[in-house]
Amino acid sequence: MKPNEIFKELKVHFGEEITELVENPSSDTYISVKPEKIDEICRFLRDNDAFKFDFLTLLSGLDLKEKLGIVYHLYSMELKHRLVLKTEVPKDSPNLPSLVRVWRTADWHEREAFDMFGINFQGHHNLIRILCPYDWEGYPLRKDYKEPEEYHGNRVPY
Amino acid sequence: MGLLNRLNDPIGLDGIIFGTVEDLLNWGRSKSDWYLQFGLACCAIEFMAVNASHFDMMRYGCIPRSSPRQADFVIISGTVTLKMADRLKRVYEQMAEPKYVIAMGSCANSGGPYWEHGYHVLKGVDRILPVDVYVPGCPPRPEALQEGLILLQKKIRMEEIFRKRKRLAEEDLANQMNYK
Amino acid sequence: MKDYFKNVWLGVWTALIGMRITIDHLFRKNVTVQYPNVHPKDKAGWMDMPSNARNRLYVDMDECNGCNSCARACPVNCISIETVRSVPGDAPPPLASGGKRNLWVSQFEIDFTKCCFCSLCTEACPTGAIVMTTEFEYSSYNRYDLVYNFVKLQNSMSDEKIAEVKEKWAEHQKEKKKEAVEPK
Amino acid sequence: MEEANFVFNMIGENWIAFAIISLLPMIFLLAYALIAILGELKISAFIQERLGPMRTGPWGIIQPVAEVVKLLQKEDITPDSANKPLFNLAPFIMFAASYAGFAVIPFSSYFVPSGINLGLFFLLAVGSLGIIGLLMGGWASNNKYSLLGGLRAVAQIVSYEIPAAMVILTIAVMAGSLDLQEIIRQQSGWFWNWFVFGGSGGWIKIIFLPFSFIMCIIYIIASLAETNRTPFDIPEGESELVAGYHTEYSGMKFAMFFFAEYANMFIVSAIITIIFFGGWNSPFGDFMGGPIWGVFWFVSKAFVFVFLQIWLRWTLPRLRVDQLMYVSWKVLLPFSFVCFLALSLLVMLK
Repeated sequence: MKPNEIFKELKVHFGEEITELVENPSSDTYISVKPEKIDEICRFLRDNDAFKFDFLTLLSGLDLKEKLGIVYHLYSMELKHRLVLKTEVPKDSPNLPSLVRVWRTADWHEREAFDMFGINFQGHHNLIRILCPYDWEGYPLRKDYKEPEEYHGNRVPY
Repeated sequence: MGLLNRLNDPIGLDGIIFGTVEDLLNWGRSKSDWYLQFGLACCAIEFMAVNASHFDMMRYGCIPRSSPRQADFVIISGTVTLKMADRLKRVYEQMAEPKYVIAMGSCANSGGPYWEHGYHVLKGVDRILPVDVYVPGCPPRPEALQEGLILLQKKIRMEEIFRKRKRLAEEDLANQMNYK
Repeated sequence: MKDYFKNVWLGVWTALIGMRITIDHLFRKNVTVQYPNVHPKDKAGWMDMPSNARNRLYVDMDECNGCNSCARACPVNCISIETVRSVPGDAPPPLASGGKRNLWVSQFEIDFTKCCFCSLCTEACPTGAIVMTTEFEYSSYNRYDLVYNFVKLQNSMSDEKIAEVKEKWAEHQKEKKKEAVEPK
Repeated sequence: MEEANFVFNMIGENWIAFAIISLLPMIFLLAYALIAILGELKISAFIQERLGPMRTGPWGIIQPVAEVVKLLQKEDITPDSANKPLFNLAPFIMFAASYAGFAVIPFSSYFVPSGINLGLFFLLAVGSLGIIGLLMGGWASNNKYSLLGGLRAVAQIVSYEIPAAMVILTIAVMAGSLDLQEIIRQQSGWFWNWFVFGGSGGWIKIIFLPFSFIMCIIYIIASLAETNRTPFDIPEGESELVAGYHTEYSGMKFAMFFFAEYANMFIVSAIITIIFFGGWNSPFGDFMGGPIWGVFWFVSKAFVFVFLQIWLRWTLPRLRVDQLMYVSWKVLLPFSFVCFLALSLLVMLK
């Protein structure tokens, strides 16, 4: 199933939540959605017999200067088609629903996005740092991140 | 061998006896190096190759130990992140004296490719541990690590146990005299 | 019950098979290379150094024209080059391969503790001065021994020469300024 | 029985004789430990097509000496939170337990340190004493890995003691004696008189053969577990418990554990040799018989089983804990019961 067909279908069901279909000749075509009901949209995509997206391949964060972006790469093992969803949250209150209850694999992906970008996935059962130490300050992959001078008595810069 | 060499030693008579004992002790320590199994990153793959049949680290008397209490030296094979640095320091503190450290590969030597922009990498393991031998390479060839091992064994062979203690005692005495 | 006996028999039998295999290996010729005695650089060794082996870099200072391409190509910035421009009429000797040169290379440092041996600098070099060698035995007791200054190592320029060249260039700059001022 | 101990015959029963008798096994043990450590290194290397230690003396033959010199100089760490008296005592208890086993080992028809007539029983009792040292070391270290290692070791050794005891019981029934010299004497003659082939006496022993052969295999498996050797080395499994019960030991105390393990290896090999393979008897009747050759035959037979243990170590992977218990309680125990019943019945009928 092509992304534009999925887009039409989603538009029927969710209306305003689905903002636009961005066709990109050099990379994946993606559907841009609003963050508030992302879990419902994803549940719909998983459970609907026409889509059957049973696998979250990738969840990644983006720093878009004023906003933080989250990209979901979905894949259907059964129907062999894929889809890219994009959503954006404001940087000062980066909250959006967690997908752990839709796909279990979102657990670590969301922890990593939280670790690196500080995106707050609401409803995640264990949203703690996964790669950095627990007492690490700041979110390293944000563009305004400054590397610390010192960590536990070790000087960080060369 | 040791005794004959020591006869020409300018240190004096006690140099013969202590020097020979020292040679024996150093020989034992240099020929029986047990290393801690501690792999961190891609260098650890090369480190495994050194252990395997083709290069065979046991030729040098190196036996793997998983407990730091029983290990003589640790090979820091790979990128030491700041998160790991605390653990590494602790593992090193658990090791029994005399203990040695080999820094293997660019990352352990100076942070390597991450030296400029790595916010999470310890820029050289010598910031937390006293490194004895630096093995360059990214990662080093198995032979390069073996060369580092030979250098470490040479260093252990050259160590002073009694003479250093004697020298320190003499220096101490001299300092006290000066103080008076 | 039948399965139980089958399992027990299989357990004993597979252990025996494993033991036969290991005893077989016990008497095989071993594959170990005795490194310090058998060197990989020897033809008699177990293998030659592969052509794309990533080992220590070497810079031929007679070939280097100080263009800084290698330092720019380096992904980890481990090469630092310092050059002094030559005054007209006092150009450095031409490259060994015959090309012209108008920069004195006063410092060519490679820090092998940072180097990731990717060999990009050798491809960037226009004159082929910087090459990968087959040398890999340069472990050291001191980290700063691994910072190689090739100008010092090959003695291509002495300290006095560097000072002299720098002075000449400074004088030349002054004269140029004067010339620029005088016509007005 | 008068000729049982030539040292007593030579010197007379005084304290010098006692000293010599108690020191001889110690000297033997030291020499054996050096050979066994080198053997372990070299055999492991050859099985993996490596060379093993090569740079310590010619062909690395003085590698164990270097290791002893090294271990003597290592710092001896006693953890702060450890129970210090128990921590320091544990390796010595373990070593004493394995050394006590040498008291009744008959090296030759003319030399046995202590010729008591309950040798088999004594070996069984002393052999299980080592686990006290093991559990003490594991508990006193105040380290979770050590404690888990100690607990596993105790569970394992207690479980495997039962099939081993069944086997020894069977031998007692077959030989009608607990005296080790008597058991060995009953296996004299050609090698088909050994208990592994059903013991001496006529063609009737063909019926004994399968059962006693299974018994021998059961004892070899149980002895591997009792000495914590692979595939039953879960008490010191590197992948789960850093180094098991000796995680916190360093220097000479660790060397004592090491030494005790190798001594245990020899003890169980010696027991296998005595009860199944004719002890100091020559395999070829009177050929190369006699008390001096007896020592040779005994030691070389025991070394074959030490080699077997090393060989098995580099063949089989480590078992899981539940598999270990399965092997002991559900395989070895029923088999040993059946064989015990069958053999005792046959002995009665014979």
